Amino acid sequence: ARAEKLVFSPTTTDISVGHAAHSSIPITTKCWVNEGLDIDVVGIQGSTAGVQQVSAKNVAFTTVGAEGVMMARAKGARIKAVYTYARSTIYRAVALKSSGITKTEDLKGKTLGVIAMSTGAVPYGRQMLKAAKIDPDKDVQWLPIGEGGQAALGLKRGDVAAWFAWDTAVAALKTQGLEFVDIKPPYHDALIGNVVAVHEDFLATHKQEIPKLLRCIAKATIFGLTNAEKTIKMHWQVYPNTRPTGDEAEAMKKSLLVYESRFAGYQVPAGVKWGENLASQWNETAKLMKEENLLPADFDPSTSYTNEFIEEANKFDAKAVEDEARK
Amino acid sequence: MIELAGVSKVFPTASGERVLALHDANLSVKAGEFICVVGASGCGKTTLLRLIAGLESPSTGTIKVNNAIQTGPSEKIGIVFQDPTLLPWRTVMDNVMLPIQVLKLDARRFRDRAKELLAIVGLDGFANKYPHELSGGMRQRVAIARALVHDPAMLLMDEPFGALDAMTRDQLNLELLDIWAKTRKTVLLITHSITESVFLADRVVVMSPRPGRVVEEIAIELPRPRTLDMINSDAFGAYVRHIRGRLTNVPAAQLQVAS
Amino acid sequence: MIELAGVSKVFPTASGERVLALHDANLSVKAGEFICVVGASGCGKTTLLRLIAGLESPSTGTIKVNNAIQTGPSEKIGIVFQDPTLLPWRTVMDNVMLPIQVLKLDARRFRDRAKELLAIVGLDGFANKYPHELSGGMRQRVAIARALVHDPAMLLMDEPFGALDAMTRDQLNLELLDIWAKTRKTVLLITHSITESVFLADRVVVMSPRPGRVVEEIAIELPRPRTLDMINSDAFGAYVRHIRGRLTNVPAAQLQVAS
Amino acid sequence: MTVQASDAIVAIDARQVAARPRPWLHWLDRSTSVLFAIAVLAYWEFHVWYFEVEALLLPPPSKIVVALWYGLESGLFLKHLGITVYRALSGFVIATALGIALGALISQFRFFERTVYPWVVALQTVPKIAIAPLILVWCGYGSTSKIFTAALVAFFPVLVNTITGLRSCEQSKRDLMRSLRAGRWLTFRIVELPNALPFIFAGLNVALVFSILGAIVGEFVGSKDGVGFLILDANYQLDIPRVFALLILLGLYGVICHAVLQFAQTKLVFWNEPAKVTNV
Amino acid sequence: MTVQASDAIVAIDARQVAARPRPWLHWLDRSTSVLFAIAVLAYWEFHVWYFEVEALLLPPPSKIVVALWYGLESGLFLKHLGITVYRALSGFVIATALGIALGALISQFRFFERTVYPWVVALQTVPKIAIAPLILVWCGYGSTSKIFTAALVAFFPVLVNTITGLRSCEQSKRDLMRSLRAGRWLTFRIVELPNALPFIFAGLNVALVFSILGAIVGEFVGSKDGVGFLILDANYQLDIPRVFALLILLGLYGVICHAVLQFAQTKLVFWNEPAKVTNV
Ligand SMILES: Nc1ncnc2c1ncn2[C@@H]1O[C@H](COP(=O)(O)OP(=O)(O)OP(=O)(O)O)[C@@H](O)[C@H]1O
Ligand SMILES: Nc1ncnc2c1ncn2[C@@H]1O[C@H](COP(=O)(O)OP(=O)(O)OP(=O)(O)O)[C@@H](O)[C@H]1O
Ligand SMILES: [Mg+2]
Ligand SMILES: [Mg+2]
Repeated sequence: ARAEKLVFSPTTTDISVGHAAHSSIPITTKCWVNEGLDIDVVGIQGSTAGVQQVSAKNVAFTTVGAEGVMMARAKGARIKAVYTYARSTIYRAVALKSSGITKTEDLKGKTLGVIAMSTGAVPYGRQMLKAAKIDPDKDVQWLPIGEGGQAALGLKRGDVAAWFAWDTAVAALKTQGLEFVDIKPPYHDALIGNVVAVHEDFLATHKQEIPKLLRCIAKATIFGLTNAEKTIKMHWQVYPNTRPTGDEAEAMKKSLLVYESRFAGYQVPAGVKWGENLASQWNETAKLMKEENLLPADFDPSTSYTNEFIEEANKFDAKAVEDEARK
Repeated sequence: MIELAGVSKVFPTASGERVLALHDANLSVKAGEFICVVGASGCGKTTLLRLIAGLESPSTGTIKVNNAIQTGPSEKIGIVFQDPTLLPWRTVMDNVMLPIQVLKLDARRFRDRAKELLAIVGLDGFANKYPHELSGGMRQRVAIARALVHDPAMLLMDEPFGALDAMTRDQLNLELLDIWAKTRKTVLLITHSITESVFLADRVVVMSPRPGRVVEEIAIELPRPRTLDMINSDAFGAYVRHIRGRLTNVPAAQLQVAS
Repeated sequence: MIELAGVSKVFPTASGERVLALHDANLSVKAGEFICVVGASGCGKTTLLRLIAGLESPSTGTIKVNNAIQTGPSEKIGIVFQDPTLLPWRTVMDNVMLPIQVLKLDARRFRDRAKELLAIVGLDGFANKYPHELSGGMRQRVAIARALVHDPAMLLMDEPFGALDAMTRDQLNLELLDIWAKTRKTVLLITHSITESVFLADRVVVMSPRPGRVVEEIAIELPRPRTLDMINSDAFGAYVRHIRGRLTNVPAAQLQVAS
Repeated sequence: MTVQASDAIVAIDARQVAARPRPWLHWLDRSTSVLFAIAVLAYWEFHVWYFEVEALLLPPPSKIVVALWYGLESGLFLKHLGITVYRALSGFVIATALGIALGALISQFRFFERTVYPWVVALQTVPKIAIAPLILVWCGYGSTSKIFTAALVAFFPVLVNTITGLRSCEQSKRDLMRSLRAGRWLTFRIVELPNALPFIFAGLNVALVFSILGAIVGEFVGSKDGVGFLILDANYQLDIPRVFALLILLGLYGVICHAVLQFAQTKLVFWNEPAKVTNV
Repeated sequence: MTVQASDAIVAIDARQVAARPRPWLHWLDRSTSVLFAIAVLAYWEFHVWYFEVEALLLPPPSKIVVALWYGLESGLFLKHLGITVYRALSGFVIATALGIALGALISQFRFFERTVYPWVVALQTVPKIAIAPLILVWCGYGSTSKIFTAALVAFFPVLVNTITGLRSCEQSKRDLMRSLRAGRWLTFRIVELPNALPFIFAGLNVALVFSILGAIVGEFVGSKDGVGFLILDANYQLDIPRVFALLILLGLYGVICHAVLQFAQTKLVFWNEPAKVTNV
């Protein structure tokens, strides 16, 4: 019998090198095929759309921010995280090096740029300001300036003093030669990043398939962390459009910036298994969300995830993967 | 065949007044009769014709066609409108064949008839031309052929020969009488030519200017078949003078409006 | 005033043939002359008028108006088209005032003139009506008033009285002669009524059927001012018979096409 | 106008003559739309309930109504709707003016048709969302950029319909103007433009609806107010009933605008005699 | 048809008579659009260079041409363009069929006008990007959802123009059909539809351009191929010249489609005599 076709949707239509661990690497290494899975990777714009697709059972797996999973559950969606792949939050606050801004306190009284008002970057930023005793409603101005070229211009022209965005968006500007200082709140690393989420029904019916998929992601993450250049070239192969223009060296340099923006957050701390959901991170993030009224006060984050497949997903020889990556 | 009793027609207008186009019209037409209607411009002739055709409903009074109250148009009536009203995207032939198509008759059989009719109205070479390639009079002749093609039992014609020169007009008058003699259609024809009305009709209906009323019906008792030289006869002249007299005697009333 | 020398007009048609609407037309009209054109339907009268008006350019030959080669329309010409061509979104008054507006003349002064003209054509009550509220003949009369309102030196009229009853027609004939006598316009009038042409014209131009050619010009030497009872005179009758003869004698040729 | 009708004639009242025979049937006809709407909503509610559709995908009307009520009651919806409507209508007005003006130029001057028209068509084929960020950069982050997008989207239907309408003028009317040596401008104003009105209105109908889309696209790209922002925000919070409540608000706005325009059309294009309804 | 023309008459050739006096002027006229395009591009290049516009904001044509060349040479552009064009044209065809069909129903039956039309208008006012995720849910993430979006966007101009066109039929033509007791369908087919063609073509012109926008919006929301995907991708990589190259490709496609449709229109609506160009 042929394997059931399962759709895996990263919630971005731009499947960059940063997403190689759940796209190009397991595809090229035939990991999923060897596990007997038939996986189709399709990007979908926005985490809400991803959650909706999972709810509609059009998509088996989606990658979303953990806060997306919690908000969806709060609205009654039966969706659960099974694997944490980005160990810390993807949100970033950056200012141009030339601006002289170095810490949160410097932002008081300034106009702050965000990609859009309706992104996770806004609650992240508001909490950060509050922690520094700045009133996010009174002491600063918010301005949605988008990403890419217009964000770069907004920063360069001084329309905004800092920019609240996510890692790959920041990396994209770095490839254009902008130099940033990161402004991080002290609890930055305590916040959870992105997870792989599935429908509860799917969870019940695909106990065999889920760990196989996750295992490949784990292996691919090690692969990617081991050999950046090989990863990037593999990714270009699968997604030729992601190869930046310019000669080989320049393209590689640009891609490396994007690669690093994500892969840096994929490394697991000692003692933590690949993909393991850490209660502390979930709770910390939930706390932040509750303070921003994005989650009801009585929400229990522990229902949002399960570690039941982590054991299975980690059953592989990490050394062999590293060797393959170095070849 | 046609029975009008106390028929009036009021039109609302953009300026808010209501125009009384036809007032208390009474008329009775027998099957096979040839009626001509004459009257001043704007006296309600077209309105009368449209009422009989069932295209307009009377404001008061009743209209009976074939002993039944008129409720709408009938395909047994062939109409020549005052405007030719051709479809610009159809060739002359296709315009003439329109009734055949609508009434779902045998197109092949009627195509020959259409050709014949086009020849009768002097348009044999023009079957494949489009309306905008024709002169005004030619368009009117296409409309005449169209009204005849499905051989309707009744013909309502609104100044069908108005845009034709005297020669063509005489010729078509004779053709029409010929068709009528052969098929005994009931014909109601509006014309501005008193001569034409006397030449063609069994009975000439004279209408008064606004508001339109039937002021007299004159039975024309000239022998049939009629020939062009009858026009110079005394009897013919007497009819013409009588009708002209009736038309000029009626005082041209002001526009009648019901505010 | 008007000089046509060897003028032909060829129309291309959708079916690919080219129709010769006018062939080698020669005509010369003096200033202040009243010319009537008669001819079979489709013989090229409208084409002739449009060429003189400068709305169409000749395929061969030259047209001179006021001793200058005709290159386009002139505002000194008033035209009554075969179709009334009224603007449906304008009231009768605004339609009549159109030339005044276009020629940027003093609207207030000409409004009275427009009212007068409307009265002359028997439409005094209708200044505020819209074209679709008028009968066919009424629309045509609006077009006549419009052609006269700016007092053009030349009038080109294409069957202006075609949709009018005999009485109104006679009356408007007299009015037109009256206006002409007072202002000595050059008039070229196409008509299907031979009687009308003799009654009105200094000279009647007879055209042959397709391809249209000027076959004869008949000077009408009846005294002026003309009166309606002249129609019954022998001289008048002789003219009418002569013209009728010219029209019928010309063999109605088949359509002339240049493939 | 002189009224000389006899009493008998005055008595004839066209309105009386054309009396409706069965008033309840007339009432039923008028309320068809409402009844139909109720039927649609009832089925929707039933469908969601019966097939257990996830509220995340398609919320039942009942929930949408609640969300709508809260949004309206707090004044939030109306405030943002006002902003968006202002942007959309501004864009619509600009699009109308520009569309008619450029349509006139293109239909009148071969030069414009040859040079400007292809660029306009090409520009229109460019996805607005793709250039929305650029518009933001050019026009700033305020309302201007949203008005610009709205105008850009609404402009094309007006333009195309204007051109087609102006060109569809009958030759006989043009000849009338030519015979008076009317210049291009007079011919345009007196004959071609009124003649094109039915076409232009069709274009305006489309433009009116599309202007709101344009404004919302603009708000999606970078805004902190307007219905577009509210939708994005509710969507981010997975408050799908609220998203639908906002969409319904937009739909209502569209229907009202459409009705107003239809009314204006019947008043302005009065000579385009309406079809006489015969046997519906 | 009998040809009985004399030799003299045959010699008159309308085409010869209407000969163009100055052929170089004619050539100049034909090439105006190309010359104008070159002028625009030249100024653009100069402007970017002179005012040192950020390449991020507006790349110079020279760079765009290079990006276009690379994209075309690698076959990448054409492959994705083909996919998008397939989606857009499919959507356009569906929109045309549906727009004309529904337009016919709405203009013919009071019932549809009362019930369906308001919903259609309301649906149109709903931003497509807002419901694109739902479309994705209904139609899947393949081409179907993009075709659906394209059809949805393109549908409305066709609908509105069809309705207006069908309603603009002169009463005299309707009377002619009524006098023959022609049913609704025959009247529609024989008189109203041909009469509405100029309107419908205006709608199609708008729809053709908008169908591509719809397809791209669909691709923006979730896709792994098509021009929309490429644009997003290039945008993300800040490869703005490539974005512009793709936009220009779309613009070219739009202009070509438009020209084809214009040509079809002149062939189909031949009786709408074109304005005689007098003194341009
Ligand atoms: N739709 C309408 N709305 C308003 N008034 C109208 C309408 N149709 C006709 N009328 C008026 O009704 C009267 C009679 O019109 P009708 O067309 O019947 O005249 P007619 O005898 O045919 O004239 P003609 O010989 O000039 O064609 C006229 O005064 C006209 O203004
Ligand atoms: N635009 C055109 N295209 C093709 N043929 C045309 C065109 N206009 C006129 N014709 C042809 O030219 C001939 C003369 O037409 P014209 O309109 O001048 O006739 P007319 O003498 O005015 O006839 P009528 O008395 O019927 O109005 C006709 O055979 C007609 O078919
Ligand atoms: Mg009449
Ligand atoms: Mg003529």
